[in-house]
Amino acid sequence: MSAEHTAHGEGHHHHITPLSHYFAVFGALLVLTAVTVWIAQFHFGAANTLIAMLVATIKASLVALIFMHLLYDDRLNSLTFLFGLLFVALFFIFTLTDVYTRGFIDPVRDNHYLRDEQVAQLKLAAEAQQDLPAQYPKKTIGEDYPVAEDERVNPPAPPPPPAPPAAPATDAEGNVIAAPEEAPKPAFAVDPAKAEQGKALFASKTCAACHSLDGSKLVGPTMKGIWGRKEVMADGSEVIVDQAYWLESIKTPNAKVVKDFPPAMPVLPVSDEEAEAILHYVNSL
Amino acid sequence: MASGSEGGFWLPPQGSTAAGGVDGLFDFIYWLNVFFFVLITGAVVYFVMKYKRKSDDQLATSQVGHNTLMEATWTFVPLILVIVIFAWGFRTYLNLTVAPEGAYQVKVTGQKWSWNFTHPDGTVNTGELHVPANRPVKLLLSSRDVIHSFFVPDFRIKQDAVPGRYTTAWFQAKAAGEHQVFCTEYCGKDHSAMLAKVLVLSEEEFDAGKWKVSKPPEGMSVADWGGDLYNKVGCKACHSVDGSKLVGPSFKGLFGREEKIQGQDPVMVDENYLRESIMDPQAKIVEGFAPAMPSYKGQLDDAKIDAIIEYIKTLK
Amino acid sequence: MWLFLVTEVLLFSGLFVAYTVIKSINPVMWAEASKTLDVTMGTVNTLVLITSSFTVALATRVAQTNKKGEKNGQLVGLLAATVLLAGCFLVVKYFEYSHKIHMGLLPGTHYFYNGIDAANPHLFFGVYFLMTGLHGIHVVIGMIVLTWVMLRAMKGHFYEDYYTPVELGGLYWHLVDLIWIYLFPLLYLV
Amino acid sequence: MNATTTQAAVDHADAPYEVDYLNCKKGIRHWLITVDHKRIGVMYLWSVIASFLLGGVLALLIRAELWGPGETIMGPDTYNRVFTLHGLAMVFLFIIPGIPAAFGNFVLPLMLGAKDVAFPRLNLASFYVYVVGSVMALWAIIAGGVDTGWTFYTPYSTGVSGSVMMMTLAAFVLGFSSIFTGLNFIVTVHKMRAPGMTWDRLPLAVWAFYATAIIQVMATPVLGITLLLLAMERALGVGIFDPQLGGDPVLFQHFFWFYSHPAVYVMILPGMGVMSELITTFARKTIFGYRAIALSSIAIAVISFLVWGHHMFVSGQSAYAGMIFSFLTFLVAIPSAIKVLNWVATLYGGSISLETPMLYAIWFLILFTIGGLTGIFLGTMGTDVHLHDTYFVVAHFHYVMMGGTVMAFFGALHYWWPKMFGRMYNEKLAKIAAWLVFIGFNITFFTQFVLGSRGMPRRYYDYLPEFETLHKISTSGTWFLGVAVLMMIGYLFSSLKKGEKAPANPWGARSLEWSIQSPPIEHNFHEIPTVVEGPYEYPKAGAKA
Repeated sequence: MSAEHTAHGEGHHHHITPLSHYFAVFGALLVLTAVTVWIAQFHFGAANTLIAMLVATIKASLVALIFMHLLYDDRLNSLTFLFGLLFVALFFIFTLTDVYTRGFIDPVRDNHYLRDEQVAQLKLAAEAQQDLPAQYPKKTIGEDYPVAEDERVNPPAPPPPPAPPAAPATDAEGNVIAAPEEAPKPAFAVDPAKAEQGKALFASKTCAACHSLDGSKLVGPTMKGIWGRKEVMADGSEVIVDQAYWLESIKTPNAKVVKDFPPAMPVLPVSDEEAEAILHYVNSL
Repeated sequence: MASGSEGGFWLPPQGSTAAGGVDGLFDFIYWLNVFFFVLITGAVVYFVMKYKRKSDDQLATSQVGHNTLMEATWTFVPLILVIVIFAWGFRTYLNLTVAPEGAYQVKVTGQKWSWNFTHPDGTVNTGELHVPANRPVKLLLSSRDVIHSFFVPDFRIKQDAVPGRYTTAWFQAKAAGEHQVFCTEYCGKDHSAMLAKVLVLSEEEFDAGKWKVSKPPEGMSVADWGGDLYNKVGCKACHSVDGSKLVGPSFKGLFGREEKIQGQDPVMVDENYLRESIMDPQAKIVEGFAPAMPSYKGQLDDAKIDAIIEYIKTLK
Repeated sequence: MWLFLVTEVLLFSGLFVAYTVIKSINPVMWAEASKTLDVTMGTVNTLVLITSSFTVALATRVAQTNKKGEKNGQLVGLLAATVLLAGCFLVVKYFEYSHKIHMGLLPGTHYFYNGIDAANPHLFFGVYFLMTGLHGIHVVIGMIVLTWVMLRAMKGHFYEDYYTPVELGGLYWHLVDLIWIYLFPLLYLV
Repeated sequence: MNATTTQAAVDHADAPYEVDYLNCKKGIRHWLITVDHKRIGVMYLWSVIASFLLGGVLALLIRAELWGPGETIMGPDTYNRVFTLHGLAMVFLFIIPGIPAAFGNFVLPLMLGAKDVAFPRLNLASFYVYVVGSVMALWAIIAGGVDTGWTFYTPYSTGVSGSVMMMTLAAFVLGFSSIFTGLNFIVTVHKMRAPGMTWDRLPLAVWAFYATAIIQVMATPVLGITLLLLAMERALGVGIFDPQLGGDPVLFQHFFWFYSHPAVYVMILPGMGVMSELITTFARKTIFGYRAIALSSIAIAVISFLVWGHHMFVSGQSAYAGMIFSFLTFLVAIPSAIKVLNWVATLYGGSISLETPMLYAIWFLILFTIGGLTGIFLGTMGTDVHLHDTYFVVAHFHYVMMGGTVMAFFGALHYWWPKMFGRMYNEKLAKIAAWLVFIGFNITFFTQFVLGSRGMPRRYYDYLPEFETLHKISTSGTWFLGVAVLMMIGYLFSSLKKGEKAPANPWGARSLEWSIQSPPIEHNFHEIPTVVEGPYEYPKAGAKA
């Protein structure tokens, strides 16, 4: 980074801005910050963003013109800066034209499918399991969530909850270099209360669909005796199953895939506490 | 040059009503390009031949470097031509993508390396889209995993199936026939095998609904078709065929056996039990197994379930 | 130097576009999620950065009027003040981050806070952490550059005929402040 | 434009031969820490040619696999990795640094009459960042390769295993090298021009490098942020582009193409700059419409930022945005058309000698015209729906990139070879190679136009039997290209040792770099020349000397 700081091509310009200008600008900036924070409490709806942006632009131009001497430098500097801002504006304008006008011609093509699909899935999951783990929100989803019912197509038949993957396609993969070797962990202290919660989670999160508890090999490796076990990764490196590997495999399953198992594990909304509870349950068998 | 219904040198046959408009635009631009290409290359070859340097110190005969009239013409003429093409192109695009009201609607879902077609009455076909001829058909595209793209060259339509939202495409097939479907957005290992067929049926044949009952592909017995579905639809992940106990009970020797059910009296495995377990798996769960099986209602129609049951019967 | 500043502005423009698009797709979630941010800490950070911008501007001015050869305590003091203020900006940031990590307001799959019941609240925190994270990295780079300038100032390298490194360090720091001026209202107030 | 007076310059060049920049300081160490723009240019040249060969071999592998349907020489996974790496090697390692960094570094200061670029150390930093980037890319290739296509489209690129993370960081680093070069060139053109070298006396190649530098500086940071977000997506699962977590994959395409379309113009503009030099030198005629060409370079640089949406007509982008992008795409086509027509007009009344660089210039004219015209099919929304992501697009961008930039690259290679290394290459062999390139190129890629319009999709490992004959023709074309490139390596490298000494101005060109000895001395000019006339003042036949 420091290479181009030796730009001796810049030349000297001996314009010394009087001290009073600096203090005036500094004062103005403080006042404007106070104004922005104060205005934010009143709710003007969409105009809120506009006002905030306006004030921010005033502050920014103050800093740029006086503190950064744009006012006194030769015109080329401010030209470059404006040229840059022009391209930023282009990037904004065209991307937002696309995002805003997606649903104009055919309302189905708008971005809302996502929310309906997820709402449907959450509703389905809510019905399927009465004793909802804490992760699902308290209120029942359906009524007050604005699922627009206008002329859109009849809401799609909610697909079944994540079905176990179809015949897993085992394609050859190389993985990034394996995690560094960790010292083997001591035996796992099982806390019976957590194990109980883990049992319910093991079912509701459909871990059972791919991981057996009795040692038999399914779509995924078995959970029996997994704690502290040395697992061989697809690219030959070994990893000791510990807290970090356990969490990571749940959060980003495809990061380290065990040898001759397909990278078929989906990303599931599981929190750290829940993962730990399942760990206790698995170790309590 | 323009391809009628049998397809010319450049373009495949015109399967849909909108294809004609696209081909017209294609030919206009094509002949324009040929004209300009011949003009420019001809000029280059002619100048090179005419002004070839004979002797080493032969100098250029003219040093003219500027001719406002010529420069003006070759800036504005292409500009006007290009605006005409733009306008025509946008109009064709709108005809090609905005579906008329009351079109027959099919939900198309792309997933890693196969296309599923869900009809309004719930029938689901994989790899085959049955549509009526001479009726507008609107496709509601979405994807389960990555971006795929639904491309039917004969109808000149292509639309990405984006996961997480719907995109639409429409066509009106002119006559009964079969048209090839490609996936044109790179989606992994078998991107080139993610093919499907659009089977256009006559009005009567379509309404008769014989196509609804999916039938085994030609030359394949019902049981073999069941085996093929066993692999494709996902049973293989939890039910083995060699007797080993996976997430679910093994299919080997399952048919006709007595199974102990959790919390209910044991039951003899027959067609009804298998059909019920496929449609509503939580109803009867065999002892010692987790309630992990998802329901296949809406994914498998009766013909497919019969085929799978036939296949299970063969596993002694 | 201004060309380099433009590349930085364009770098952050990508994040601002991502902010706008994601906010427009799920506005309901955005309003609820932004309530969890602590406005007082944000305001303190803004004041800290503005004062540091002010001190570095004064430093540039002092360097301009500095006579050759004489060591200038004031210049070194101002630069030190700027670096110190940058440090305390990072400390405030550290508190905010640890508070969020503890509460589970994390991006993407790591999110486990359940106070917000709109869809995909983790997107807000994804954008929040990306913007403030990248800005934080630029604050650290700014600190390194300014400390390097300060060390040279201690050796009396800068006087009215040669003060370019101070000016460039100052420009870079003003840019970091500019970006925060836009970040603060967008994330905390709106 | 000749320095001071025409006659003096010629005598000056034949002055006693001084030690040139190549062997003034011997030893690898001097090469590795050099800040001489010429040495950095030469180092760039070797690495860029190496990447071109890597990309070329990968291309031959792809075409060999597509000889017949089904598996010919490799499985689907390897094929997907090979075509991705062909894309990445060619785009990031060869064509973006290609002409600007290799020839730009060498020639720009000479053309401006400067002793070196504005920031020599930044120039060396740019080369080393390029080396680090390519090493990271090679590491990614070895550690399992990437099979997402050079466009890294999400959510495929975030879900798939394989060393995508390493390749994203490699591209991120390479972006910096491109920014540093761009920064350097802009400041050099502004600040380091020789006295008397006003803006309308700049050689057109300098205009082109200047326009490229603007794009490099303005667009590459957005690539940086895109790759950063992709890396965060893979590492932390942030979810901005991942639909499972509520993100929008089309947003990634906006980010990616905002950089990548201007990057396509970063590839072609230097090629156009070289073209202006070649056409004028070998037609011994002043350029036709100097101002038009110079302004259209800048116009392309600016308008190239408005058109990226034409890559996404069928990707779920809204029809209104598509309409705007389609209209602006046609606006950007006009300056390119103006340039080609101006070059053709330059040929009128010239005294044209068809040496190898001129042959490549003619190929550029013909092939780039086809590339540009077929672009109209893809810019029009109606036809693009049918042609998008098919072999028609593959043929289009190969005609523009290979038919345009690579022909200009070969032309520049042969044109400045005597100046860079002081040796002449074997003219006859070079001509044969040039013809082989032309024939091989057209066989390979014209058939792909037909393949594409008949509906053959892109990036297909296996295809339907009806496309087989066309694929066979296309693959046979690549053999000509392979042979031609091998010949080129042969006679160019042998010319380094056995080539006869090159005079200062073998082609009789008028721009400043030909007024000094070849290869030039380390600090280029003894004293900075004052410039009195434009760069293309050739005498008219019959006019008083």
